[in-house]
Amino acid sequence: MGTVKQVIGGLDAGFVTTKFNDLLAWAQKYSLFQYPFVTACCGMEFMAVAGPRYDMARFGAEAPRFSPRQADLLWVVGTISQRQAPALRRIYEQMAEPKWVLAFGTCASCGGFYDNYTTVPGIDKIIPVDVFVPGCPPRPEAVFDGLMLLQEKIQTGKKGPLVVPPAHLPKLAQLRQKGSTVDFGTAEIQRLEAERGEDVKLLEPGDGEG
Amino acid sequence: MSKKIIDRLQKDHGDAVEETSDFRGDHEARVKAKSWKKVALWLRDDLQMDHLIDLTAVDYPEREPEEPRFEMKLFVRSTKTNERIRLATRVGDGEKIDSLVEVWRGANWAEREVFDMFGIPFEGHPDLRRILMYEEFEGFPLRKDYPIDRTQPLVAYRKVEGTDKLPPFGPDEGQPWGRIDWQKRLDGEEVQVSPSIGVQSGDRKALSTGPEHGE
Amino acid sequence: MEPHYEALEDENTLELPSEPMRLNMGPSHPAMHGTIRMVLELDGESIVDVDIQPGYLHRGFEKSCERGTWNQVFPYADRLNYVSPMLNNVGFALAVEKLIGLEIPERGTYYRTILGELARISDHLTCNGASAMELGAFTPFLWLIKVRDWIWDIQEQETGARLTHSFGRIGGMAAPPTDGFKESVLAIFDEIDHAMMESEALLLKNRIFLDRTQNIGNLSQEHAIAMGCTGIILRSTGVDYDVRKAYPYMFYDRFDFDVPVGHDGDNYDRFICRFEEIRQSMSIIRQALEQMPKSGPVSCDDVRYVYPDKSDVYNTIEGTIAHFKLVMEGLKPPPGEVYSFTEGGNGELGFYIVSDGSGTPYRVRCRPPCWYNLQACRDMLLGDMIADIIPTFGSINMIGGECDR
Amino acid sequence: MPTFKLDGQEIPFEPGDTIIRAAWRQGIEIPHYCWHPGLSIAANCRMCLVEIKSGRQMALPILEWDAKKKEYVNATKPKLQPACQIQAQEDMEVESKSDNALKAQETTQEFLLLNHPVDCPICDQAGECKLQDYWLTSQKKLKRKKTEPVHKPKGVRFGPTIVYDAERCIMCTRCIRFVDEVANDPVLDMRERGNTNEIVLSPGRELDNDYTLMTEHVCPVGALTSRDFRFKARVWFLKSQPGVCTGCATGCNTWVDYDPRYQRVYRLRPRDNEDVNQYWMCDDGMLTYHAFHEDRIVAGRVFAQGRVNEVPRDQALAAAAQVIGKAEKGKLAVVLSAQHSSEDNFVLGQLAAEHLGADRFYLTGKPDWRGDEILRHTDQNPNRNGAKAVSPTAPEPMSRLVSDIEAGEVTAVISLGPATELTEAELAPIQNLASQGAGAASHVNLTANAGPLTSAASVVVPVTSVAESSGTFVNADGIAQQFKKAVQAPGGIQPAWHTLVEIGKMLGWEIDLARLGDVRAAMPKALPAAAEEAAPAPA
Repeated sequence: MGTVKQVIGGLDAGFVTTKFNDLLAWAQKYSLFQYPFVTACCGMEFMAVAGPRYDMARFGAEAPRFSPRQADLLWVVGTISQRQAPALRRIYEQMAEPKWVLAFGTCASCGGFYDNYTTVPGIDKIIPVDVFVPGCPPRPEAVFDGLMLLQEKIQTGKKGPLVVPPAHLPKLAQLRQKGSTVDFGTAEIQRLEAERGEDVKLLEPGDGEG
Repeated sequence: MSKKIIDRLQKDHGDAVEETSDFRGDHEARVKAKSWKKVALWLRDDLQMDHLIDLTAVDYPEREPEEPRFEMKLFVRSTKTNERIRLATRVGDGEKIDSLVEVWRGANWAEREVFDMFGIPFEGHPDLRRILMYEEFEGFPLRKDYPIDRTQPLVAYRKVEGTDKLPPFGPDEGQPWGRIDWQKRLDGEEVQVSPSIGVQSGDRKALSTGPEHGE
Repeated sequence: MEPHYEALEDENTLELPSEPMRLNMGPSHPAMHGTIRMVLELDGESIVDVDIQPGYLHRGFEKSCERGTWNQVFPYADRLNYVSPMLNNVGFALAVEKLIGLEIPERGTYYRTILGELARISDHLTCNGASAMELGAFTPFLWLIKVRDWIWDIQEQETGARLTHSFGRIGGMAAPPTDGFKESVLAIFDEIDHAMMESEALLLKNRIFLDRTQNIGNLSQEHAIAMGCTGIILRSTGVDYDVRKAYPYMFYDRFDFDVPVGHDGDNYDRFICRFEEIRQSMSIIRQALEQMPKSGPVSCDDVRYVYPDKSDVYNTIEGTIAHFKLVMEGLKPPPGEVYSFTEGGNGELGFYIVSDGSGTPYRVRCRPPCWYNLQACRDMLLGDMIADIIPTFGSINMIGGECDR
Repeated sequence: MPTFKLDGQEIPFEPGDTIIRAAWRQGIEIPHYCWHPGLSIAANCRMCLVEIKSGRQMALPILEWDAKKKEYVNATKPKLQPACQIQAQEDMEVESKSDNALKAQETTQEFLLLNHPVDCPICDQAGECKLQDYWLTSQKKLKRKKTEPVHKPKGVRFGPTIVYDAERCIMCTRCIRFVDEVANDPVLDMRERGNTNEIVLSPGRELDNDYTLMTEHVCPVGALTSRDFRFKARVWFLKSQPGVCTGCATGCNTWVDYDPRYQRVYRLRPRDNEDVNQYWMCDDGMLTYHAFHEDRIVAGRVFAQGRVNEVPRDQALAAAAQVIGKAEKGKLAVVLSAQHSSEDNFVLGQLAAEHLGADRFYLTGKPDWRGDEILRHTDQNPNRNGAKAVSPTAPEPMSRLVSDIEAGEVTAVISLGPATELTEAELAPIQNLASQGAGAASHVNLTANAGPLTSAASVVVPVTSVAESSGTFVNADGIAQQFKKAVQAPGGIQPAWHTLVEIGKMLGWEIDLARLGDVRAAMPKALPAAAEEAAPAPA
């Protein structure tokens, strides 16, 4: 719960003090009411995300609201064509503050490989985006990464869009990555570099070359 | 697809048939554009070709001006005899062709799509509107000379920093030997499309020529 | 097509004659699956006329195909009917193989059949689950999605992707079956049966469900045929047209299976036909698993069209050249045009391809079953109530990617 | 014209033509490695073997495996003959696609690849390599040989420009024949035989003449690679535009190969033109593309307070306009350039004559260099004739300009291009003129590259290089040839003629030259450019 200022009488006594904004953010991030703007293939994965196995309810984001006025999280799930763009724009404008946008899948993020006359190259050309979830379609795990990034963003009030980092990327590379969303601190980086250093073997002159 | 139908067509409408072919067992008959609807009706009534499968077109811009540019394709089958046939005809740019909606109601959307994508107008179609693209869209996307990456946004794009494409993306996205630039090809400027097709100059092939930037 | 005023002429309607009202559903409506717009002409609650406007998910499939090489079409084909991607994969591969005249090994064909039927099952599960959910029955949706996820697990184990596999290749498949393939497939069949039985138990005795599906969204046989409907929509009206039976491709003539047909072409028939087809697909898969050779290649060995082994590519110059030519220029089918059609998730999925002999397709036309099925939706809706749009549209199983391409 | 039949198709030929040449004239390619239209016939690659049906049939006795008898039996097969060596005769019937011919091609191709290294990924020829093309058309099979290939020297330095890889070499001897017959410098030969033979240099010599890069160009495989191009770019990402070499007055036709993604030119290749350069170019010519990107002037320069300041293009334009506006009537010298296209020179001459009443025209260009009787012309400038043709009055030499300046008859100069014949010392007067600052009297120079004239200017305006604009050159023989724009100029730089129009507009002149077409239309009809289109020349 945000930054706990002071605990009076121990947690068993059951009340803590904190900043109001933190409390509000904490409440908001666990009760996201979503508007699923489902257009294309990613919708199938979206079903899986909402389905029993992956169960989005765990994140307090399961309740769909099909009226933009009641929703505060806009899932843009799938390709947005030039013809669809006005509708998306309209719906975004109808949502009430505070509102967040999650670009679900590559098409929503950048247009994907539909680089042609009819597809919008990424919804951030139309509306501001808070979290990009790459993948064609993204695995449910990636979607939850994105959801947690969003919650982190809501809590910390981070600025600017966040991107779910690829799973296979080595941790070191992730940390080094510009605009990395997780900060393990320099100590961690040094530790990993040390690890990396060990298994790198220097070629003796003459090695490998016949 | 069946040979019998081609033979009957030759017999009953020999004057209308321009050319028949059977490539890989697909029997096709190309008829004159003016007898397009007549043959279609005959197919439906005399041959019980009641099941409309598909109707589409192909663009051959290089045929002009000697030959009409577009080739319409009609796929029909009979629920009684299970026979199939592919009917074709050639339409020039801007020429009208009879609509088949009265023959098979299913042709309605198919013809709207052909009109939308190729700009072939249909005579006697109940409501000939764009169906896949929006009304504001100019040009016909599936024509060869419509550049694939020419967008016509309805909503003005936001200004986002650093989202424009950088090399190796951009004009050719690293497509080997580049994309076919139909506009240049039609202007007769393009020397070669890819090493596989095109003129042989001297000893080594020319690579495909690039876009002329303005001037 | 003249509007339908039957509701007004009816004597017994107690409603006062009222001004027809225009109502706009979609393009972003929970029941319109996000990509369809319906402009309704309403009289009270009954539908007088409806203008269905597709095209909100037009992604330029056909134009994009004219850009890359033949093998680069597969990812696009995957995303046509994204509920059963493997069927599109196989369909396109068969089309190009017909153009070239390629024969692929038996094992590959069986492999294609099994993966394709699995995709068909997941397609029907999704459709029925979703349409049940849209009628308020959320539980069947959860059950069916659960088993669909198990099917996806098998697809992932085989192809590496849950949904969009891009696993087909011209002249075969990307990889042979994994070791535990047969066992893992057979393992989930009982689960699927179980889930379907439970869902049926919940729905088929449920007054609400029956009232909202039986005799709702009727489609007459003549209309269905004239509209070019195929697949479930056509079969639900009593026409037994299934490409797998009518024009057997691959090895479908070696399997013993039935084609379920409906009686009066309403939502209920479509729902039942889907469940029955799932059972038929499972029996096909059982037979195919038995007949499938235990070993052998899944791709043919013509190096002009099929990628050579990596060991050849790395160790012999011929392999390297073959790989280079296939990747950089793409395989080059002979010039010509063919139309090849298979039974997709929603009906006859046809690919009409034109080749000019180069490494790039000259034209790839996909004959989308949804396109024609959705066209018939108007006939189903006229005269019904506005609330009937939800089950009717759901039972058509319109897939935007395939319909609008 | 007599004709013969090739695969059932009538092929016209001139008496003395070989089969392959007659077919090549018709754009029909019979597979070949060693034959080259510009070289003598070696007939040693055996790829172009064809079956000649007419005339006396020759048959070879062979042993054929009989599957039934399980033994070899005597049989005969027709004797195939090399299409590059057999002269076409009236009513000859040639089969290049008969079973026997195809079989022969397949076998030949398999033998050529027998010891070939797995180099495509690191080979610069990949993408335009005959071995790759003919594998697909003729062989279409994977390797049967399982043993280790023969290894031969790789990366042998043949000279300052060429590196030789013996393992990739198929011994077509094109390079040997080229240096012998065209370059007249027979330094290459081959030694050993069979799968160990390779190309070698004559003892104590190295491949260092004016046409070394051509050996790389005629090499049908990746055996010879040019040190200038190797490892720089992949050919399947390059595109070509027809160009004209700027190296000398011969005006060899070129392909300008550039990468559209980076808008950079990577090499020039000769473009066939029987009238000008047949199939060849000289090294210096092929390397002229470096000037498109190296020591370029991309920003303006203004000489003020005794030093040169870099300024944006528009400011440079303004400064130039100011100078030209201030120039005294009759004391303005207009220096045309033999390095620039006729269009640029024409517009400069026209505007100066019309709006400034200039009557002093001079012509500058690079000094003469060492020519030869193959291609290299002693005049280093591609467009001297063109510049002369479009100049309002016959242009004077630069030496005259110097004396005029010293005599005080010229107080302002507007010049085109960086090059001049004048030496450092002779340039001094112009230098002084410039150093008086962008004031009363001065020197405006429009140029794409840095050069002597540029350093002697008080205002330098950047213009496009040849690769970044279309134009016309008239070569020494008076043949006008057009070249096409290949790459986009950096920073909105415009061609010289367009820049001049902009300056003129700043001075409030009425000019109706908006596009290149207008300029060409306005150019004197006497100039063949208006009529003739250079690209691409029929082989």
